[in-house]
Formats: sequence, C-alpha cells, structure tokens
Amino acid sequence: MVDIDFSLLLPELILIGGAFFIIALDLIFRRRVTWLLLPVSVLIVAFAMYVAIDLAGTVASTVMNTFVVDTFSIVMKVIIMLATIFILMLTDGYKPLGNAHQGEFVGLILLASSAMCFMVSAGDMVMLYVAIEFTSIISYILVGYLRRNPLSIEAGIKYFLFGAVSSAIMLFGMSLLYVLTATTNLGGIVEGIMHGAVNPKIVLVSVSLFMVGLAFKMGAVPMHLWVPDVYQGAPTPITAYISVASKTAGVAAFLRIAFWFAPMLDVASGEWVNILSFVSMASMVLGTVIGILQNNLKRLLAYSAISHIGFIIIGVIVGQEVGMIAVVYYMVAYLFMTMGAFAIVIMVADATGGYELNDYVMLSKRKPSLALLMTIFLISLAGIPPTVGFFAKFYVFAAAIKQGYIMLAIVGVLASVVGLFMYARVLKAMYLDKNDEIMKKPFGAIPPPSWAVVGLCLLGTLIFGVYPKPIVEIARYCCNLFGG
Amino acid sequence: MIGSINILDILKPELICAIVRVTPTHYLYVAGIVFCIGLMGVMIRRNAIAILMSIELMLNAVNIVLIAGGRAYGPKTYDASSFVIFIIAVAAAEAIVGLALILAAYRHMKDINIDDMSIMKW
Amino acid sequence: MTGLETEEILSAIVFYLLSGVVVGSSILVITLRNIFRSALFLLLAFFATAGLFITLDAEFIAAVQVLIYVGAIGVLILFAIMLTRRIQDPVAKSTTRSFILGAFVSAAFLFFLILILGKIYLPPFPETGADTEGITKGIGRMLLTYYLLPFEVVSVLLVGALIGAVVIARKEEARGGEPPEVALERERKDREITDSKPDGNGLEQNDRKH
Amino acid sequence: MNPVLPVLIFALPVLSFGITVLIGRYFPLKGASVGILGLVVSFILSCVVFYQLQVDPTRTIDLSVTWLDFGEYTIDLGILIDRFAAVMLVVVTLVSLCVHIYSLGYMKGDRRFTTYYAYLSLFTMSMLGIVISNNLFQLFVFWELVGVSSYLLIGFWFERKPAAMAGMKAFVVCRIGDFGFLIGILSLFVATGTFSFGALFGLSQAGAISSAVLVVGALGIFFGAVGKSAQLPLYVWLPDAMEGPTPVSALIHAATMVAAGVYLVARTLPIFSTVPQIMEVVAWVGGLTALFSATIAVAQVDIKRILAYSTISQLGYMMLACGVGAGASAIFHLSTHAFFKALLFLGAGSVIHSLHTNDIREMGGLFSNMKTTATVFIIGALSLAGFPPFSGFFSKDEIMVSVLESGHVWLYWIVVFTAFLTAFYIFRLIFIAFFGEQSERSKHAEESPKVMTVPMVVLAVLSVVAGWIAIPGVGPGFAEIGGFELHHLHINWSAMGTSFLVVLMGIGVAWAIYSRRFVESRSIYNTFKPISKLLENKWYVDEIYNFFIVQPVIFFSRLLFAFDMVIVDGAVNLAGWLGVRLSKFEGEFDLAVVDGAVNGTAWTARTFGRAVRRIQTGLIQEYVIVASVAILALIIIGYYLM
Repeated sequence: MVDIDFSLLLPELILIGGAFFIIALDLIFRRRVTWLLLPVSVLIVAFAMYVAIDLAGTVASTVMNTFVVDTFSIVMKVIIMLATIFILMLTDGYKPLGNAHQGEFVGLILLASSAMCFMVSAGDMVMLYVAIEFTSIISYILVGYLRRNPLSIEAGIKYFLFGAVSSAIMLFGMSLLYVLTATTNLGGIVEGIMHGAVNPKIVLVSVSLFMVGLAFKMGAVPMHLWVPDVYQGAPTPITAYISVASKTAGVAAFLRIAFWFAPMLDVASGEWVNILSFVSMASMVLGTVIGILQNNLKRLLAYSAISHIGFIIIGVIVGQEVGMIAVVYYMVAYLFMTMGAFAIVIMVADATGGYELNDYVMLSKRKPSLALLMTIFLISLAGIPPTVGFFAKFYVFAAAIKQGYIMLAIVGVLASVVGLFMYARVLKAMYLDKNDEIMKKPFGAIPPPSWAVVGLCLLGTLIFGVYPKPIVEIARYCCNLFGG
Repeated sequence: MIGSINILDILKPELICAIVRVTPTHYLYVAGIVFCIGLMGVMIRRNAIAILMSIELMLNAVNIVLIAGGRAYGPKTYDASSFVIFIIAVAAAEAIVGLALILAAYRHMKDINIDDMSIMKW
Repeated sequence: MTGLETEEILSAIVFYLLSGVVVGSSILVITLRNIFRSALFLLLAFFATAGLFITLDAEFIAAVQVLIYVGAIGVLILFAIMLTRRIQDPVAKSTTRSFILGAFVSAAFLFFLILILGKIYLPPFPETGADTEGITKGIGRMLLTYYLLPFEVVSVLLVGALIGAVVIARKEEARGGEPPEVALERERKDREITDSKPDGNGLEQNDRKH
Repeated sequence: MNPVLPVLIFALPVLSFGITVLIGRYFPLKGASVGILGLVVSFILSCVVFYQLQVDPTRTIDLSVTWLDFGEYTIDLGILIDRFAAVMLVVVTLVSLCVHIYSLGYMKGDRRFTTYYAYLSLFTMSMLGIVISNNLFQLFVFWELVGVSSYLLIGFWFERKPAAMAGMKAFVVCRIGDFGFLIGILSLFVATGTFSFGALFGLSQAGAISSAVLVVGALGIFFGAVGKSAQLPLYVWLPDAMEGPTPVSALIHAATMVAAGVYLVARTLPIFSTVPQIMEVVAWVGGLTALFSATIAVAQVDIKRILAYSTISQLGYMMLACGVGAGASAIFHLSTHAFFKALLFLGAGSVIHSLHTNDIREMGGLFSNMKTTATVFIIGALSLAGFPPFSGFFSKDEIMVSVLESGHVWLYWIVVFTAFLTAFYIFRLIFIAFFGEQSERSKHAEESPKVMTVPMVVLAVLSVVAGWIAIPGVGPGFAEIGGFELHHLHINWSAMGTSFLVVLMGIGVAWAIYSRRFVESRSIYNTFKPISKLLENKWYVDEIYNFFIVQPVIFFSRLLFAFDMVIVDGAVNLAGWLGVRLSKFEGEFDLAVVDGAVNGTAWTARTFGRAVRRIQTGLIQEYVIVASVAILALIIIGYYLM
C-alpha cells in the first residue's frame, strides 16, 4: 500500500477544500453572502500559506516520490499564495466583473492556486503534466471569464489554442522520455538515462520538447506569442495572476527540472546551455524592444514580463547556488513590482475606463499618489536602485559574470538599458504629456483593499530594495534544502 | 532482368523482414506522422473546432507512442497505460473548456473562424 | 521470406491496415472542407487507434479510447459543430491564408521527428507471456498507488473544468450580473477602446530632441 | 577622529530631506529652514573634520559594516574620510549652503517651494554619500541617487516641455554612462571579490589583477565619469539641463554633481595609473572636451548656455589633469571652479531673475543698475579666465604645468588655446551684458534682494582667495591639503607667463570687438560664416546624434519588431499570396503587403509603423507557426550544429 503524509499535502488540500467551500457557499446562500466571499477566500489562502510556511525546513516526498516538499517549493508556494491573496483583494475593486458568478470566479482562482502548488512540488512527469494542465485549463476559463467582452473571449481562445498545442508538444517530449527510460518518475528518468546507453542528442531533443510546455507557462521566447494578447484581453486581476503566480509556478518547475536533469544533460551540456541562452537572450531583447512600441499598458507590461523571464532564465542557466539565489530573489522582486504595477493599472482603468497610455496622461495631476507609486514600480521593473528590481538584476548579472556567462550578462545589461525607454514612456505620459480634456473627467474612488495591495507591494519593493539580506538568506536556505 | 539491374534486388529479405516484422519503432513512426498531421491541422484550419480536432489528433499520437513504448518494456508495465488514461481525461477537460470558449465566441461573432479573432494585435 | 512466420505477417497486415486508416482519416480530418465530415473522420481515426491499442495488448485502453474519445469527446465536438453552424452551410474557405507555410513547417517537423524516432532504440515486443494480473487490474493498482495523487488532482480538474465551462458557455445571465443595456454599452466602449488606434508616435517625439 | 562626525554630516541632509518631504509645510519658510539649518550644521562639522585632518593626517577614518552577505563574498557599507574627502565635504556643503540661501530669494513664490527644498536636500545627501563612500558599490548607489535628484531638479518646472524633456535626456544619457560604470565595477568585483577602494588599490598596485580586467574596470569607471561629468561624447545633456532653476544649475550642473565624475576618477587614480593606455584616453578625452566646448561657447547667446559650455570645458581641464596623473591639480581646480562657477551661475540667476530673459543680446549696460551682481560676476569671470591673482589662475596654472611636464606637448597647446577662448567668451559675455548701451530691459533692472547677493559675495571672496594656498610661502599648496602624494610642482615661470599672456589676449580681443567695436562682430560672423554657423549650431552634434544614434536605435528596435511581426508575417503572407496565385483559389489579395516589403529601404519610422499595423495579424495560428519554426530551429541547431 501507499503511504501518504497528509501534512505535506495540507496547503494544497486546504486550497481545494476552500475552493469548493466558496462555490458551495455562493450556491446555497446566493446573493446574501457575496460580500463575504472575498474576505473568506483571503482567509483561506492565508491559512494555507501559514500551513505551508510551517512546513519550511523539511525535505521530504510523499506518495511514492510523486510529490516533493522542500524549502524551495515552500518559498515558491508562498509567492504564489501571496499573489493569490493580492489579486483576490484587487478583484474587489475590479468593476467589469460585477457580481456575476463571483463564487465560481473566486473558487476557480483557489483551484488554480492549488494546481500551481502541485506544479511546484511535482516529482513525477505525470504529476507535472496533470498539474500544468490543471493550471492551464482553469486559467483558460479565467481569461475568458468576461464572456460578453470580445477581448476577453478572444484572449481565452487564443490562450487555449496556443496552450493546447504547446502541451501536446510537451507531451510528445514526455512520451519520448518515457520510451527512453520506461519510467515517469523524474528521478527515475535521470537514472535511466545515466545508466542506459542513450544517444545524448535524442535526450536533448526530448527534453527540449518537454520544456516547451514550461516555456509556454513562463512566456519565454519562442512560446511568448500568446503573452501580449492574453494579457491585454484577460480581466486585469487575472492578467496579474497569470503574470505572477502562473509564471512563478512555471519558473519553479523549470528550475527544479533543469537542476534535476543537469547531470543527464551534462553529456550534451554545451547544446543545452546554448539553447537556453538563446531563449534567454531572445526573451530579453524581444521583450524590451517590442515593448517600446506599445501603447496599451497591459501589453507593455506583457512585453516587460517577457523580458523579465529572460533575466530569470539566466539564473537557471548559471545554476548552482548563486543561480538559484538569483532566481528566488528575482521571483520575490517580480511579485512585488509586477503586482504593484498591475494594481495601479486596475485602479486607473476603473477610474478612467482605459488601459491606453493616453489614459495615463497627466496622472501626476489627477492622482499624484498613484503616479508616484507607479513611478516607483516602473523604476523597480527597469532595475534602478534603490528598489528591489535593481538587486534582482544585480544578482542575476553577478551570478552570470561569476560563472563566466559574460555574453548573457552583456546582453542583459543592454536589454535593461533599452527597457528603460519602455518604462520611460509611461513616465512621460504621466508627468509630461498634456491633455486638458482628460483633466475634466472625474477620477473614481479607489477601494481600500486595492490601496492595501499597493501599500504592501510598495513596502516590499522599497524595503527589500534597501535591505535585501532577508530574501537572500531565505534563498540560500532554499538552496541548502533543495530536494532531489 | 534488364541489364545488370535487378529490380528484385531492392526486395532484400532483410528489408522485407524489417518492414513486415512490426517493431515499436513502426508505431513511433505512425505516431510521428499523426502528430505532424495534427500540427498541420492546427496551423492551417480556420475553423476553431477543426483546430480543436487537430489538437485531439496530436494527443492521440502521443497515446500511441506511450502504449507502444510501454508494450515494448513488457506486458507488466502499466505506467504507460495509466499515463494514457490521464491524457485522455485531461483531453476531455480541455475539450470541454475549449468548446465552451468557442460557443461563447460564437454568440458574439456568429462565426468561429479563428482568423476573425484578431482584435488584439501587435 | 526467411524467418517470417504467418502470425507475424498477419499482424503486419493488421498493423498496416489500421495505421493506414489512422493516417488516412487524420489527413481527411484536416483537409475536408465540411467540418461535419471532418469530425466523422476524427471518430474513425480514434476507432482505428483503438484497434492499434488492441494490437499492443492494451484492450482496456482501447475500450477507454472508444468510450471517452469516441463516445464523449467526439460527440461533444459534433454537438458543438451543430450548435455553431448549419451543416449545409457552404464553406467558402476552410484554410487560412498561411496554409502553405503551415504545411511546409509541419512537413519539416515531420521529417525531423522521423529522423529522431528512427534513432530511438526499443527492444522488440516481448512475448505476451502469462499475465496473471490482467491489464485492468494492473492499471487500477497503479492509479491507486503510484499515481494516486495525479488521479485525485485530475478528478478535481474535471470538476473545475465543468464548473468553468458552464459559467462561460451558459446563455443567459443567471443572476447578479449587469443588466443587458449596461452590458451592451460597456461592450461598445470596449470596442471603441480597441478600435481607436493610438498613433504610437510618443517615441519619435521623445527621441528627436536628442 | 570620531566617526560620528562624518556620519552626522551625511545624516543631517537625510533627516532634513525626510522632514521636508513629510511635514515641511509646517516649518518656517515653508520648510526651507529645515534644510538650511541642517546644512549649516553639516558645513560646520565639515570644517571641523577638515581642520582635524589638517592637524593630524593620520586620523583618517575607514570603517565598514557588512551589508549584503553572499556567503563567499560580502558587500559592505562604509565610510572613508581622508583629507581628500574632507576637502570635498567642505566644498559641497559650502556651495550647497549658498545655493540654499540664494534660492530663498530666487524661488520665492514658486508653487512647489517645499518640494524644491526637499529635492535639494536629497541631492546634497546623495552627493555627500558619494564623497564619503569607501567602496565602489556604495558609491554607485549614491551615484544613481544623484542622477535621480538631478533628473527631478532639471525637470522641476515640468510644466514646461523643454524642461521635462531635458530631465529625461539627462537621465537617459547618464544611464548610458552608468551602465558602463556598472560593467566596470562588476568586472573588478568578479576579479577581486571586493568593492573596497583600499583593497582594490592594493591589489591593482601589487599587480594582482590581470591587465584585461584592469582595462575593462578602468574604462568602465571612466565611462561612468564621462556620462556624469559631461565629457565627449556624452556631454549633450548638460546644456539642456540649463532648463532647470538657475540655483540648481549652479549647485548641480556647475559646482558639484558634474564634478563627481572627476572626483571618481581622481579617487580611483591608483587603479588608472596601472593602465597607462587608459590614462592616455582620459587625458585626450578631457583635452578635446575642453577645446571643443570652449569653441561652442564662443557663439552662444543664452547666458546660461555659455556658462554650461564653459563648465563642460572646465570639466575637460580637470579630466585632463587626471589623465596626466595630476589628481591634486584636478581636485584643486574642481574646488576653485566650484566657487567661481557657482558664483557665475548665481550672478546669471540674479540677472535672469531681474530681466526675465536668458538672451545676452537683450541685456546691456547692466552694470549701472546691478552693481553688486555685476561686480561679483566680473570677479567670477576673471577667476574663470585665469587672471592673476584670482583663484582660477592658480588652479589652471597647475594643470597647465602638469600637462607640460608630463610631456603632452599637443595637449598643452590645446589647453593654452582653450584658455584664450575661455577668456574671450566670458569677456564677450561681460562686455555685451554688463557694459555698453543699456537695452530696454536693462533700464528697468533692479538689484536682487540681499538674500541673493550675500551668498554671491561669500562665493566671490572665496573665488578670489581660494587659490592663494598655492602661492609658495603663503599657502601649503593644494596637494598638501588634499593629502595627495606631492608632485614636485614648482613655479614654471614660462608656462605662467604664457597663460597670463593668452588670457590678456583673450580679454583684449573681446574688448576690441564687443566693447570698442574696432571690428563689427557681424562682419566677423560673415567672414567666417561656415565656422560661425558650425559653432552656433554646436558643431551639429545634436543632429549628428540624432542621425547616428537615436535614429539607428529606433530603426533597430523597429527592425527587431519587424522581425517578430513583419518579416515573419511577411513570409507568412508571401507564402499565402503565392499559394493563392498558384492555385487560383482567389483572385485578389492585398498587394500592400508585398509593396511594404519591397519598399523596405525607404521606410521612414512613421510609415513603417503604419505598415506594421496594416499587416500585423494577431492570428493565433501564425503564432503557432512561428513558435514551431523556432522550436524546430533550436532543436535542429542543438542537434546538428553544436
């Protein structure tokens, strides 16, 4: 029989149970409890997060090694759940959703979070596949949730088709790995390849196809094409959710697999590193360069997300302790700055009704506080001190240079210079551009939970930008307690 | 026999054996072909449902690879079969969601041609 | 014909027949203009694949394939087709403008895949032997031991997908949503937002000063 | 010495920044009092530190605490106070204090008066942070902060478009330099595992760092300095920065921040000195910058722009001094320049404040109405021109002697010629603006209030006397004060004579043309029309930049954009078009697509954008095709080529 250590699975179980509880609550009590749904769901996620943090320090696996818990996965889960809490709070202020099906909406978000947690902890190819698909399928629904908004539906369909194709390609890679090793366990695959006489190039091809699915989740070139369209069309809280939580889960799974597979890819290491380097450089360059031409804030942030994934992949390429610290730090930084920027995008859109750069004109006059906050988040995204984004990039570059990946560091530095122009356009709109028409429009009220989110993100961005030590310590701790 | 070229030389016994004696690799070839047909379908069909069907073809190809691979490692390896069951279940879920999205889109545009869905671009 | 036994030849005939049907109907699926016929050929491809599974001694999977793919997914697709267009609709054009490129790319993919697949060494099929456990029981054991967690996760996934699909696809607003005229107004606005193309000249203005 | 003192010097502006930002409105003078008070104390403490170090040079402070811990290596926070830093502390706090007080008058009535003082405090704090840093990393952080506050202050009147654009330009241009800087310090860090000055100097002098790393490191640091100190070719932001309030120009863009680059190079001179070829680069960049911008200054009519180009030119002098290894001379000139250039800017501010114009042609005969301003302005000008016994004479002379004695004959003559130009353009300004016929505006000019004139007088006194320390027998010499290893600088009478002669010539020519009008300036303009045009348009550098850098960058970005969207799409479309044509499925197709591809060479940016918009599809299937091609390409490359 199989031994199950439920304590390790508890955070995910709480999220799933909470999801169904919320849906049931909504179904049974109908409109009377709509106001309750968000606070209750936030509490549920917070509780799951507490339970997860409680697990920190263990390195264990359960259900016959299909589920791995280590400190790295805990940290990633905490990031995912923090993102979930943030977007639940932002949902409160997001008007287009209305009250329609809020129970289902919130329930699905909780389900997606649990799926991402499974993805982070997957120790088996089948587990990973199921978790990735779970995340994707729920995300397709959430992206297309505003079903009467043509943009949302279009985004949903695009996301769905692109995701389905990439998951099919990933499955082909997985099936090849199975055929090569006769097992689906990730550890078993490495052993099988190491001990069997397999052509390393075929392993390389299989792993590359396998990674296509994760590249899709992360939005890395060449699987980045869905990102701008989906970011633009999705309900904005969901955009933020996909941008942060889903990407974190993808990065976590990617890093875990890259680290586990490293020994078996060593025979083909040059090729593997070159492929990854290309992906990283292309992501950084394309993201920043095309981002410059965007006029829609959500699209701009989408291209910014593409470029950020390039920087993160540098950390994965570098590997070892420094690389891992860089990746973990980057993900934490990314959580705060991206979430903050999206929160402000939601506020501005709710107040002015648009996502275009034109809607940001004279924001410094109409709502100076929002303009200032946006400036700080954009500065952080651009990687300028004293913000958390600066250290994120700094650690990545330092790690790359230390391990001799000079080319990556140079391209990264250049990309971040160009990236500055991209963010500067928003600053220009907020502070310099003139439009007297827009001053006449009233600026709507902003709900307190959104302020709370922005405040927390601001604290994270600034505090860890000045004093990054805690995060670095946690990241090092992650590295020491990395399962597998 | 014409000249020195014997057409029947091509039909070497080993070659015939290789063609006739079915090995897992044959199944892999079939799977590869079906996979690429599915991929082509995704790329060229306008109708969203047709694209969905092409995706199902790709998944079907993966199933063939897995079952053939599992069989090659002996009759008692059931992980491939289990994997296939998961794939089928997930494919079902995917189809449900995909068709729901397509129906929602149809309500809007009265059409489900994918190349009409390009409000968002560059 | 050295070393070939009748049984092998028979199984080869069955294999080539079935795979011919699979490949042929797959091609028809993606080429036929009439979407309804495409769907029917998809079902045929699934059926033939089930046959291939039987030649691989995976009867249970074959049954699942028929039940779920043909019985559920296939029928679902047929339903969707009927809901979205009349069958007798004349089809103007069933392919995208980029179909030549698409065909070329997937052909290249195929070429490369065949190359790779040919390099994978797999042992020839072992004898069936005495399978005391039986495939059904074996799979059941795997699903409830090693694959227990994915199994449970998939069940949650199916429920979630169902809920989501119902929310998205249902026709009328159940409750609590915005009234139709508000929705229409917002929709119009959304369209305006997307249609009003900003002219994207911020950059040039910005840089010409330098 | 007690480390609390220098920490306090730095902490007080931090504190006043915090207070002014948060609750400044409730303090006297709308928050200005907080900044001024803090700065007064800082200044006094700086003087104390300076005095203590003069008395006992061994009491240097070099303290560090660990900030970031990477396990294998750490990054420290630390302070390094030696005589060198102490000089800078005094200069920065003094000039900043003068500007603080002067601004009370100049910025009076501005809507965002409090914000202005908050920015000033932020700037002062960051600048002091640079001065007291004992490692490159911390220095870099403050360096960036200085950039930010400069950006904020240049764009302070962001309602005016040029001001806002200038702020953006300064920020972006400096960032370009800063990334070079970052690469430089990172390469040094990777090679040595430390950012600390002491350790880096020791290692580089001991030859423990490979020369390649040293070259990259030194070049990177120099690149950062080029950006911030407005050297060729990154000087373009400084003239535009004059859109900021004039006191800000005085403080940031004349006296302190732009000097940070010089300070940086002088500080890291031990690293530079191990790579002579880079030293040569530094010297030539400095020399050419000095000459180049002096020529531009000759033809300008905006009073602040003349001073801006003059600043660039003087910064070139300092950089040149660093390049020939005379760090002491560079810092000496930096200090005197801080005084007299701040004075000139404040004087210009006083004139602008009264006349509301920047154009010197609209001034004239101001002397009679604004006696104090005119007097101090002339003192500043004499000092700038290098007229004995004003301070500029001594510091400039030391640079000239250093250059001559280092054997750079060409550079020496460049410097001499630049000295002539300097005297010429500054006295051109004086003769046009302060003497001669009174213009309409000048008739109504009034002397500025005391709060503005007093700081100017203070600076004027300093502009006169600050150089006297270099007179043998009178002062100890600057190298002694700054704690530099002594160059045996003796008085080189021939060099001194040459420079004096040249200055006299410059003033004389200016007098002849603009005061006596022996020659009509218009006729000179016409005689040398091409050259005049060239100078008037600043050698067309902005245009060249636009053509060679800005446009290519835009083009490149569009090109990459095009790769993702147009080329791929174009290929898609072309294939589709061929398919359609060949199979005759359909009669017509949008030819614009193909035309767009053919006319590619003639695309301008805008039509390009339109073309992109027209043929970009947003079609998911084409995304799938693109992705598949990329995957296939990656795998094939991985499989076969590598």
